[in-house]
Amino acid sequence: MELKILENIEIASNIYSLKIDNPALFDVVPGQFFMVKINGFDYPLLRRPFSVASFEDDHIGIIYKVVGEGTKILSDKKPGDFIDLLGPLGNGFGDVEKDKKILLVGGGIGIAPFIYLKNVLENDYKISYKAFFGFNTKDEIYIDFGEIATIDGSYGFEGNVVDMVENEIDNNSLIFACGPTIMLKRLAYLCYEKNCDMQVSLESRMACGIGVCLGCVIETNDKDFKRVCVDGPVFDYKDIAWQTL
Amino acid sequence: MELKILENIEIASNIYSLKIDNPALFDVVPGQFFMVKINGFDYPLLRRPFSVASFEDDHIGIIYKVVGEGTKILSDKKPGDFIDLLGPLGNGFGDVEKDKKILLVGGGIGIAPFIYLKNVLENDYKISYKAFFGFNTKDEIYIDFGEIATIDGSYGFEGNVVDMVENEIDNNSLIFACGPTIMLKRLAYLCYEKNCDMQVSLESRMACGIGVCLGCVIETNDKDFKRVCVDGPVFDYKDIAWQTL
Amino acid sequence: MANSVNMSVKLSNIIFKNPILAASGTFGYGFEYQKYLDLNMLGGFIVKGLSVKEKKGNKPPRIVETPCGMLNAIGLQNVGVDRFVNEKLPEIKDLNTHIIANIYGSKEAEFVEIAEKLDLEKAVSAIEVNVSCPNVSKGGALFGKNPDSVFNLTKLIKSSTKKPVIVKLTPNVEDISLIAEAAESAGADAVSLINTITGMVIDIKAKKPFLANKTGGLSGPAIYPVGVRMVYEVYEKINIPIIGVGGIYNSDVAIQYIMAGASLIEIGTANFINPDITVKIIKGMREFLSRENIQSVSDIVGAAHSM
Amino acid sequence: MANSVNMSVKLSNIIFKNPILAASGTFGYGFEYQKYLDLNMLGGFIVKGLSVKEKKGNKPPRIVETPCGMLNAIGLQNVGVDRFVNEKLPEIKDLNTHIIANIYGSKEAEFVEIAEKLDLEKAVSAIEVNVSCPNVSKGGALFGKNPDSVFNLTKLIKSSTKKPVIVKLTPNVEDISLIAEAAESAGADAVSLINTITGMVIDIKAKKPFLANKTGGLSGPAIYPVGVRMVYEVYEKINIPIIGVGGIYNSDVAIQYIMAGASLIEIGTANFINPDITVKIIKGMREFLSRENIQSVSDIVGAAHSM
Ligand SMILES: Cc1cc2nc3c(=O)[nH]c(=O)nc-3n(C[C@H](O)[C@H](O)[C@H](O)COP(=O)(O)OP(=O)(O)OC[C@H]3O[C@@H](n4cnc5c(N)ncnc54)[C@H](O)[C@@H]3O)c2cc1C
Ligand SMILES: Cc1cc2nc3c(=O)[nH]c(=O)nc-3n(C[C@H](O)[C@H](O)[C@H](O)COP(=O)(O)OP(=O)(O)OC[C@H]3O[C@@H](n4cnc5c(N)ncnc54)[C@H](O)[C@@H]3O)c2cc1C
Ligand SMILES: Cc1cc2nc3c(=O)[nH]c(=O)nc-3n(C[C@H](O)[C@H](O)[C@H](O)COP(=O)(O)O)c2cc1C
Ligand SMILES: Cc1cc2nc3c(=O)[nH]c(=O)nc-3n(C[C@H](O)[C@H](O)[C@H](O)COP(=O)(O)O)c2cc1C
Ligand code: FES
Ligand code: FES
Repeated sequence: MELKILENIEIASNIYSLKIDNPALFDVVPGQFFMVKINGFDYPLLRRPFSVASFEDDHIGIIYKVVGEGTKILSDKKPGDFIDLLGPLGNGFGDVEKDKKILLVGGGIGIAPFIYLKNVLENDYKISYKAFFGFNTKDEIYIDFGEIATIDGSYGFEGNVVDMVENEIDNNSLIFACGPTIMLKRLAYLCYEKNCDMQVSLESRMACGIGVCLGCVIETNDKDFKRVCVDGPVFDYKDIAWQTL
Repeated sequence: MELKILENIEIASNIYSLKIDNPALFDVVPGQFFMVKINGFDYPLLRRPFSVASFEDDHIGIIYKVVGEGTKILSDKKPGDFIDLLGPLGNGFGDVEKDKKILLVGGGIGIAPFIYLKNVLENDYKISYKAFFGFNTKDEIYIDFGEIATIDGSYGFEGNVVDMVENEIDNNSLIFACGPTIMLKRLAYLCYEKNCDMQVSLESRMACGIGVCLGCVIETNDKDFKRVCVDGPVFDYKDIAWQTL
Repeated sequence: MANSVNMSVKLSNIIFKNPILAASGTFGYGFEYQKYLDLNMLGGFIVKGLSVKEKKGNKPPRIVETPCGMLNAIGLQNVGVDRFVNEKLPEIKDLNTHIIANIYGSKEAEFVEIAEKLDLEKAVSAIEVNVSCPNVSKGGALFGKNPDSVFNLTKLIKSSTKKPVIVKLTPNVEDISLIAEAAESAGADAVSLINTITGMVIDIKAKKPFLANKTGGLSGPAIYPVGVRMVYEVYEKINIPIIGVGGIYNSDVAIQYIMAGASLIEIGTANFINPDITVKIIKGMREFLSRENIQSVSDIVGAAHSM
Repeated sequence: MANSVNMSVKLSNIIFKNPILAASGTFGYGFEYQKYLDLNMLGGFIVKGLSVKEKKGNKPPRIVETPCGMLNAIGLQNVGVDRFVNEKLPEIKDLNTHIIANIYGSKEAEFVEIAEKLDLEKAVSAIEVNVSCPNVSKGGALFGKNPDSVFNLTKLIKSSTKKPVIVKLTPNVEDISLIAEAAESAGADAVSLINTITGMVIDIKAKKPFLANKTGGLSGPAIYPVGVRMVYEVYEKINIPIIGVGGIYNSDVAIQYIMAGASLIEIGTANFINPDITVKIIKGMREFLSRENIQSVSDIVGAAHSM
């Protein structure tokens, strides 16, 4: 689907907000993603997966961090340029049980999908939640809600977001989590300990995004390989073989 | 040399004018060319050769035709974008003998270097000349001087530029020629017949543009292979083994 | 106008409506693509490689991008032939296109067992024998590098099934035409080439190979000149049809393969980038043929050899 | 800071100030690049392949672009060893870098004749033996595909010169380490790999191979995963130094080669795209090493094998 870029601006250090014309052809569940073709020719070859950070009548929003060649090239695109999206893909966050204490826990660029999730929780589910987000430094912060931790202490809680959220978690918590693997892993061990529920969004290198290449698998506790693109990217943390990540 | 694009507009059907900031670091002889890197990454891999169509204090001008993937991508570049040029390269047109009858003969996109040559003949050499240019159709015309032939007769002389210029050539003529190989070949046979002088600018696939890859060679009459990039692109037509082209 | 071009090709007793197949391992079991294109428009598609038993495949990471290409080391994760027949085949068996099964075994008997089982399935048009998978420790490309084992294996499989047998060759050899000749003399109905070229990417931060399997198979546009060259070489040595595969990403490259000597072609990695690339390539080929006044695609098979 | 990194490497009796060499056939005779970089910054450069007599090379077209790569079929056009010594060498002999001569013969005696002539030239630091050129009808890769001929040829050349002898291997074989082992046992001081991979592009308008020579050698970024894999394989089999080459276009890929087992690396096609890429890669490697607190580039040679 060739769609027009409406906006592509740096909103925090190395973090960009990309807004794309919404063709109004589909709905999106928070946690779902698009496979984005960076150029109109075969370089870089593979599409890049990006979560939906906002989904409004007039635009689809993606927030991305420049980490390699593809995102670098993406950051040079201008409003009016066209970009090719495949999706929405994957299983988003689901099963919001109203009697649970909902916690959103995100780290770095993994916070992007929570912007859309917040919207859905507030407007569709009309449910309350608490949000805890971790960044390395103040200048990487690109959101305007939730409690913030920074590793260098330049803003909010000094330290890791897991340290910040730890005391909030009890066996009635339902956590939605997304961020670096190391953070998710610590959260998972914490959840086992506190016996709570958690849905985690995982990342993995993808070629197809539609379940056919079997390139994006992660190991699950039943000794199986599951595809992040179609069996995830959101998983029940209890299914994941965390020791293999 | 990363230089800023000042203008990149379609000036005739599929023909673009690209103007680039002139860093004022070098001089250019008409007929010389630049190796242009289309993107800031390695795709398309090889640089593309383009002649200089104008060279002013405030810009370097290239006129190009969209024929393949590289020129297609080039046509999407916008003012303010940067582009990487290597050059000026090769031997341009030279040896203008004032007592000769000077004829510029060009076909299609091969006319581009004559725009700059015209300028130099008029302002530096202060010498008179006649110009004959051929196009396929009227909507491909991108110059505003010289006598025009179109294959379909939609403008000026109906037919080939060689047919148009044939009667102008005598043994006192000095022709500067650039265009499709088939046109140059016909001109060369005509020149042998009329015993005149001709400098032709040739095209060839290039990898390096600086004489090291030996990829761009053409066969010469002494059974040697000469490099178009550094031994040319402008050659004395008598040196070329036309039957091999 | 474009529709007057005859795109159909014959391989053994099968007539394909056009020469475009989707390559094994890049098209799932077919139905995953139903959302993106009408599968009936394809000449056919080749399902993910099947083994006797379900296979888990290699540990991740399994893929990594390279310039105009990618490495994969999936390790033939698949549901096994029985579950394929019972669960997957029913979903695709009524399609009006050819389903080709790609099979893999770690020893001859396994190949034979799968071939015998598939021989009973009417919905399977042909069998492609993968003797060239670089990403599994046993069997795989080891078979495919030795003309004698290819000869023996092909003979065995031919006697276990009445369906046309296509032998898929590895490019990681010195002279691929020797292997093609071995397949031909053993009675193969066709050969397909190339499978992926073995490659490696190193994670310089971690100071180790990026893929858990260390090496992987290089596919994608980067490799097409190698595939075209090999098809050209094999075409001069054998008389059975060749199926060309490797890096095809547009109709021009597809036509290069056909002119090099391929009767049919397979599209692999390009499906990941554009799920409907197969039908775009069919369209592009039709347009080319009609523009060049070529009546039938079979008129240009091997055309690049005539000079 | 970055300068504190030790970039020097030793090969036989030669000390290179850094492991970056320019590859044969892509760097002319060196002085053509003087305009773009200070040649003294390089570890060394390898001149265009030399034959006994001047060679005209193949008819054009000789090159064609492919996805992230190119094919070339230059056919070893060169001035011949005598004119090299008399006309080219004087222009570069006083440089403070290593000049390596790449040599090619259509039979053993020719290799020997060139080696003997070059043995007299003080300015030549080492000899790289091209037994892998795919673009010449005689000799070339035919030598390079057979372990016995590589063994014999290497022995002969070793006895014709006191200079270090590097044998340059072709990737168009089933098992490149067999050839590397043959070179090692014959006394080669190093092996370099890979030369280009044979490929073909077809001009679909003209319905014939695009290159006059039909096939050409694939080089450029597209092939780097194949080169890294082969260096990795060879490193596990031989003890003499390996020079890695094939598709290196930035310092990350250069470091991949080194971690795979290369002591030095050569930059080829990338010189065409950016004439000063060699010095950029030296800079990038220095920065990587210093960032990762690695004191000497030789500390990471083969590092990817340690897991
Ligand atoms: C389901 C999902 C959702 C994601 N959502 C976002 C998002 O909203 N915002 C954002 O900035 N990033 C997101 N990512 C990560 C993003 O896909 C990578 O940062 C991006 O692909 C890097 O591309 P590159 O070319 O700049 O990096 P390079 O390192 O040059 O890419 C090379 C290859 O590696 C892959 N790759 C590199 N890093 C990652 C990674 N972390 N995860 C998956 N593949 C990777 C690329 O896709 C590409 O194929 C998401 C990843 C997944 C799997
Ligand atoms: C000395 C010289 C001066 C030139 N000046 C001009 C000019 O002023 N304006 C202009 O429009 N064109 C000019 N050309 C031709 C121009 O270089 C090609 O049209 C261009 O490279 C096509 O690139 P592409 O990617 O669009 O085509 P593709 O066909 O996709 O390119 C594939 C490869 O073939 C090469 N190639 C394709 N066509 C030609 C060609 N005709 N000549 C040389 N290489 C080719 C490309 O450089 C590239 O390496 C000149 C060529 C030469 C040699
Ligand atoms: C992810 C992936 C999985 C593959 N799995 C198989 C397989 O199961 N059986 C097989 O014969 N080939 C397999 N292949 C090889 C392809 O069918 C094809 O031969 C190869 O990728 C080259 O074509 P391409 O460049 O168009 O992808 C696989 C390729 C990829 C990329
Ligand atoms: C145009 C060209 C000419 C070459 N000539 C030679 C040569 O004369 N001798 C040789 O040993 N290798 C030659 N090579 C091979 C390169 O030295 C190198 O091994 C190969 O190109 C792979 O490296 P790259 O991908 O960095 O180019 C040549 C390569 C190219 C592209
Ligand atoms: S990315 Fe291909 S199966 Fe998930
Ligand atoms: S383009 Fe390389 S020698 Fe002319």
